[in-house]
Amino acid sequence: SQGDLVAAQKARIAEFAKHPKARSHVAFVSNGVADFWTIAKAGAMAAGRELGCDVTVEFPGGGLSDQKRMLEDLIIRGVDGVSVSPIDPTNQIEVLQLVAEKSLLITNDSDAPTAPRLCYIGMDNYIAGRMCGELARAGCKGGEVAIFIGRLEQDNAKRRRQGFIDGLLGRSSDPTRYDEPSKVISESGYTIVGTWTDSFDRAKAKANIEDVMTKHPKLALVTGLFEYNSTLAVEVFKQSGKAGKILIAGFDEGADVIAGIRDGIVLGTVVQDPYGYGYESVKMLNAFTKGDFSMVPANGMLPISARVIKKDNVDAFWADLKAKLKAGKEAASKA
Amino acid sequence: MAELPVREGSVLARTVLRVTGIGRRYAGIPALTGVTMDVRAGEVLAVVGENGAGKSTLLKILSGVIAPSDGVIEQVDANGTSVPLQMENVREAARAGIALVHQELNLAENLDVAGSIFLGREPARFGFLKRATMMREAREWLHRVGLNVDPSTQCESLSIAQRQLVEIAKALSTQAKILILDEPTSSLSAREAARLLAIVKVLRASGVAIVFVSHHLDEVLEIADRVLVLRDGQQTGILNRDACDRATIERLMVGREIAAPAARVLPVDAQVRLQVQSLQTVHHRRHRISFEVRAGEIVGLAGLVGAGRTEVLEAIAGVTSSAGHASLDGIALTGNASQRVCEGVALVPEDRARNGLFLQDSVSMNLSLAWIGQHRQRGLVNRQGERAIVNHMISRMRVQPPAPARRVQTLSGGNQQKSVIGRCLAVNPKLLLLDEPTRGVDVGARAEIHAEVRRLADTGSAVLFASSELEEVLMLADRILVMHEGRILGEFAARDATEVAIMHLATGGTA
Amino acid sequence: MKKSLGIICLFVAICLITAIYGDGFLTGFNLTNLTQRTALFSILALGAGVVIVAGGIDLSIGSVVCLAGIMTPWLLVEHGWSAWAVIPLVLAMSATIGLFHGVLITRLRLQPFLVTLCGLLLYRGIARWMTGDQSQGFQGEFEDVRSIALARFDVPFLGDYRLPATVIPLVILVVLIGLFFSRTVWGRWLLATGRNENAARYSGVPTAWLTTGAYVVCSLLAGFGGMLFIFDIGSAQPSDFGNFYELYAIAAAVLGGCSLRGGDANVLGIVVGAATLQVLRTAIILVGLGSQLEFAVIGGVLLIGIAADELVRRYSARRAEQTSRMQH
Amino acid sequence: MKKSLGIICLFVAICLITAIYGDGFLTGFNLTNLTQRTALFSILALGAGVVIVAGGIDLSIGSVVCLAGIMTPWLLVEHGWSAWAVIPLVLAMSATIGLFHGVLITRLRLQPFLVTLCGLLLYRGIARWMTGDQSQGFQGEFEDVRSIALARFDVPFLGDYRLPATVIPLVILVVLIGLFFSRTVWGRWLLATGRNENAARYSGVPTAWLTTGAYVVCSLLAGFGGMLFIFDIGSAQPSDFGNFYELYAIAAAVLGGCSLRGGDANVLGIVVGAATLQVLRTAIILVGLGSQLEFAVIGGVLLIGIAADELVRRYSARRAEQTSRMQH
Ligand SMILES: Nc1ncnc2c1ncn2[C@@H]1O[C@H](COP(=O)(O)OP(=O)(O)OP(=O)(O)O)[C@@H](O)[C@H]1O
Ligand SMILES: Nc1ncnc2c1ncn2[C@@H]1O[C@H](COP(=O)(O)OP(=O)(O)OP(=O)(O)O)[C@@H](O)[C@H]1O
Ligand SMILES: [Mg+2]
Ligand SMILES: [Mg+2]
Repeated sequence: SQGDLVAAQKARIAEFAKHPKARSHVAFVSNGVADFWTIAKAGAMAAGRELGCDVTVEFPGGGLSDQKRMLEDLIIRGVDGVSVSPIDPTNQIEVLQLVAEKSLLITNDSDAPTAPRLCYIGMDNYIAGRMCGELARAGCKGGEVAIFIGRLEQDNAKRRRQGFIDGLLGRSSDPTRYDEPSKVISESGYTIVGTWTDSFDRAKAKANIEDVMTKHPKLALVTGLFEYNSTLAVEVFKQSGKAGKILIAGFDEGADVIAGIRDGIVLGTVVQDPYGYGYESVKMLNAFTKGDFSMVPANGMLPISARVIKKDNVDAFWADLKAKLKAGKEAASKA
Repeated sequence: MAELPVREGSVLARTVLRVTGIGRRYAGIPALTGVTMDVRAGEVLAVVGENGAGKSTLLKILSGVIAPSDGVIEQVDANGTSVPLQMENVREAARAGIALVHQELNLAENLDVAGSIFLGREPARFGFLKRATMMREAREWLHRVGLNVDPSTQCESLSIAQRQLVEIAKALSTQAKILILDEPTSSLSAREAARLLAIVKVLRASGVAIVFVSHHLDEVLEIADRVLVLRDGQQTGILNRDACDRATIERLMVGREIAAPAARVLPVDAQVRLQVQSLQTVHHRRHRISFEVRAGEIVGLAGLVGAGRTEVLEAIAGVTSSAGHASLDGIALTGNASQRVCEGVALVPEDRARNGLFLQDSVSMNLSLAWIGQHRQRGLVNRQGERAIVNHMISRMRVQPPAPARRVQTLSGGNQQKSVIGRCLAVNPKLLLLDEPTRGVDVGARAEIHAEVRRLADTGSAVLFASSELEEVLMLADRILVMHEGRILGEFAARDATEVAIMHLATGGTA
Repeated sequence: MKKSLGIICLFVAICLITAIYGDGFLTGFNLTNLTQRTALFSILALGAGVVIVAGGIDLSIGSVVCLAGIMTPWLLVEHGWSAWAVIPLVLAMSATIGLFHGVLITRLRLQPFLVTLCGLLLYRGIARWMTGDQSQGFQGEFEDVRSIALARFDVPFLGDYRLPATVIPLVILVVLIGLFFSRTVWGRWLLATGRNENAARYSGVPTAWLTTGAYVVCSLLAGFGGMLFIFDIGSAQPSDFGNFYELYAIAAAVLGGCSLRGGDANVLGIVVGAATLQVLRTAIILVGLGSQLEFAVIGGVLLIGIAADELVRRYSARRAEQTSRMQH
Repeated sequence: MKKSLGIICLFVAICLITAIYGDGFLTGFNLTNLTQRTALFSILALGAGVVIVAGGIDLSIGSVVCLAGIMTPWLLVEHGWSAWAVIPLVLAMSATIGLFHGVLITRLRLQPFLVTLCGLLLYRGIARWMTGDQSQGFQGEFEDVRSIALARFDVPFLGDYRLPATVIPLVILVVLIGLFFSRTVWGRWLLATGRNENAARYSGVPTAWLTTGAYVVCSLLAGFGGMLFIFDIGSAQPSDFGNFYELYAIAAAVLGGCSLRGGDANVLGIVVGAATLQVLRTAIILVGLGSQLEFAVIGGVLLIGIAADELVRRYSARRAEQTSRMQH
């Protein structure tokens, strides 16, 4: 069972303490294909290079079934540890148990508390969403608001959206609250006219924004909760002469969003630290193979918090990110 | 000898194409060997032989559709100098002035008639079509072959005979120096066929060299200047006109005599098997047709192209929709084709390539398709029985080569036709419908097919067939119905019928 | 014209319904957007149409869109090449892809479905590998080049409707391809090849060349379309850019009256088909149905549309038959 | 057998290369996984194959997989229905979908490509709408029902290879469909219908019924496969579950020797085709090429495989010609 698997993994780590692995091989598995993950990959590669361990990074492009297949195949390759961002944590227990049985399991980006994972590395998407919502609340004093997001199935997307809504409307913090995407919410001066998804088709995402502008000509603010949603909002508003008239609360660090913050057409953006996810994952798994369990906090969660980027800190943030990416790329090419 | 110009009528018959030792093998098996002949301007060279003798193969080689395995083809110009032809494809042949009318129809049905005639050679300036010119010229060629349709009609809506005429017009319009016709008359009725022969004569007089294949020896005797006879892929002789007579040709062709059919005695008052009342077909809704066929009776439908015979047969078989009433043995024929097949109706369709054959499949599959349904054992194929019936039908129909595993596509046209008829005969239908049953079938095989049909009728089945050849109608039918524009204009008992009387009715004259 | 009556009716019906039940359908802004999207998808659909007319199918359109679209900013931004080099290069690459398909299909006689299915996987794979799965964009630069797709022209008397620049290549293509099929010898040859390849070959039509040409045109238009798409959107992710676009393109062509049997060309129908799909997608938002319903509504409406078209056609055929009978 | 020689060679070659250059290919665990994935995809591919044999095509397979797969946990978990009700219901729904396709295609004579393309959009749309785009899963319960797909049997003498339970329905299906085509009258008639529908109809084959039946079987197997997939994976998202599976299924069938022109059946070839695709996907990870390359490698290898197959076939035909000529 659950506890047994955790105990068994810990026993294996204790075993490693006696016979540390000379060169370990760890894997990092994302929940999809995105720039976010290429930054995480850079972090993982950089850590691998620093610590002298082999790193395999896999991006499942085909959803749950693809992620399952990749995890199984990584087990076959005999990796020593896996850090995974589970797409559907409540329903993926079996394959996560399998990984825990044959290897060492930690999660990143989205947690699977019911799975036998040794640690979770990441932040709470509800909190990050709230940060974005509060950013919007501060910059826009009421009016019609539209939410754009790639898809709503995955757990982190739902939490992020709910966090945004609660933060914007100034509600109490309650991650279990859930507003139906199809409902119009009118509260405390804001009207959330709806949530639109695009299944990662950017042409569709752009069309969504344009069509919502047609349907709701009085939009005051939009938020794009996936990276490209914010980028496209900047794009569309520039093209239609609405830049600065409709405000944007961004998420993630798209180049256009950063430029938009400098130009003052984007209120700000909430950035996570994917580089940190990759870096810390590899570092922790590598430590496990040396028998070192000390990196894991008592509650089993290694927080890597999100930050709000506004006009004042945008330049410093950007420079730092560029440098990290470059280092990660070099690490990958030398690996 | 070939070097010497031969006088023939008013035109100097000069050799234009010399063929030496031509042969062709398919997967190692020879279909044609060692044909040596010459093709002369202003002369009709008829090629005759049984089904599968290699006629189409020879013609396809001459026109560049397939390459010969051995031998050379040389083109001879006016000075008598000969150039070997490297004919890899049709365009090379066309450049050498050779045009072919295929035995099987080959039209792109989405084009209009004019487009089909000029396909590949459209009048154009800088690649842009000169539509008016094309229409005008097409109209002329259609007029010449006696096809009375508008050149902007889609080929899709033409009947088989009309399509055949379009193909002929197409070949004529190339104004080829060498015109090769593979069974051009097989799907034409007597009138169109006569018209075609007249055109051939005119062309010959103007110095065109013509190679002509037909299973109708009358036609051959009428127009051929020389006759090349093939048997089993070998050349058995080239006869000059004066040496030509039916018996000699048949002997060279078949190597045996063709038996004359035995006279049939009809039971006097057999019961009515097929009863057709007020049948209305899709394209001839104005007229209602009623007739009946008795047990053991063979009824022939005569008429010109487009008279509506095919429609009547298809309506009875249930493959096209119709109004009215038809019954077999007093039980109404309703439902679709497959239900009617269960009730004992079988149809040999007119267009065998489209509606009859599974070209990529084996002879065995083609022959047994209906039989396995009739003799299924709890849904399973009776495989032993299947093998037996296939072998039986192959020998009964004399399918050549007698190989059940052969793909039907690789059979000669006549043998393909025998496979379709074999499929229908194998199930011993209560009512056999045949549409142009012996199209492209050689003289001997035709007699055999007729014999088989008679044998079926003798067991009490009813037979209804349509044919554009009056000769065949007169030969096979016990009773003849003459159709004209969707109506039955008259009826003859076989012994009272004459070609003249039938033609009179078929062209719309009153009885 | 008569052939595309069904799709035109469907199109008008959808527009009417959206105008009545939705918000802002008739605003200049919306019509401008719709024109732009229709133009972009029509360019792909025209390519798909040409291949369908030739009796083939091209499943790689979406992936060629992806590869060409991704390569453009990748070369411009990451590698700093000049637009004068990049645009011809990307187009040449797209045409080469088509040539490759054509040669495999006509010379090796492989099945088009299989060849272009491999292409679907291959070109997207190349795009992902080339960029390391990193999304590519113009990062706010190259406004001049992007104006090929983003420029808008004011039209007198049409209020705030502004004609998107992409309409220019679309109109040129429609006229050229329309003339090609109706007026040129090669167009006729392609029609004949599509319906009955043997018949065309026996008539001396260079069928292999024409078929290859059709695949070249299709891939070239897909590449050109991909470039316009990325100019329009600004950035794209190789793993999902252009996914399923081949299905939209083929659906538009087939809706517009190009039967998959080959040999039926209807250039205007293709454009109306593409427009129908775009209006449908917009209608879902303007009427306020929610994105989850998008697929269901498009699928359902198309199905009802084509079924109704067929029923009407049958009914009118029967009517015509009856009237002609009465006249006799 | 001879027809599938090419694909068998390709399969063996890929296995060999992966075993040599990859890690752990020959472990029991990996072979067990491969067997499971092959079985799941083969079930879809067999359905696709039956429709292809009948001369049609079914693009809705992936969406039926999605709808059936999503409905199963949705009814079991969200609505608390009993498995005894859910499984028959989902299968019946799948069969009804096939019936619907078949009727539209044979009675209304709509194009299969178009009908099933609408289906592709429609069923996924319904699944998304039904669940409100929420992913559906068993949440760790229903172990007993899921064991239909998850059970493993020990096999003597094969070390830690454990036979997945999904092999049982696969073997049953292969035997049934194989016998259907080779031994039953309807199988023969379906082949004939695929080859030349007109000729089949003229000789009294009930073509409309048979074609409809083929679509029913295809959708039924897609629904059954979808159920097994979700039992295997545990949960799925309506927006991407089963995406592109129709292409994998069709590709497996075509690779296995079923020509899209219809009339060629090769049941074992289909399974080998599906296995080839699965081994290829695994090979990419075992050899350590990186998931970006997955598409490029699959596309490239397939293309080279089918082209080589064709070239070898031609070469051997020429050789046969030459030897027989020498004998004469
Ligand atoms: N593609 C092929 N493969 C194998 N054998 C073939 C092929 N084409 C023709 N044959 C064989 O070549 C021989 C000659 O056929 P051909 O078509 O020339 O006969 P034909 O004289 O035209 O007969 P018909 O009067 O029936 O048209 C036949 O035995 C036929 O089976
Ligand atoms: N699909 C069709 N569309 C339009 N007209 C048709 C179609 N099929 C047949 N017809 C017309 O119906 C008439 C009867 O054709 P049918 O084929 O039954 O005649 P037929 O006596 O068998 O002559 P044929 O020797 O040409 O087969 C012809 O005038 C023909 O042009
Ligand atoms: Mg012949
Ligand atoms: Mg007829």
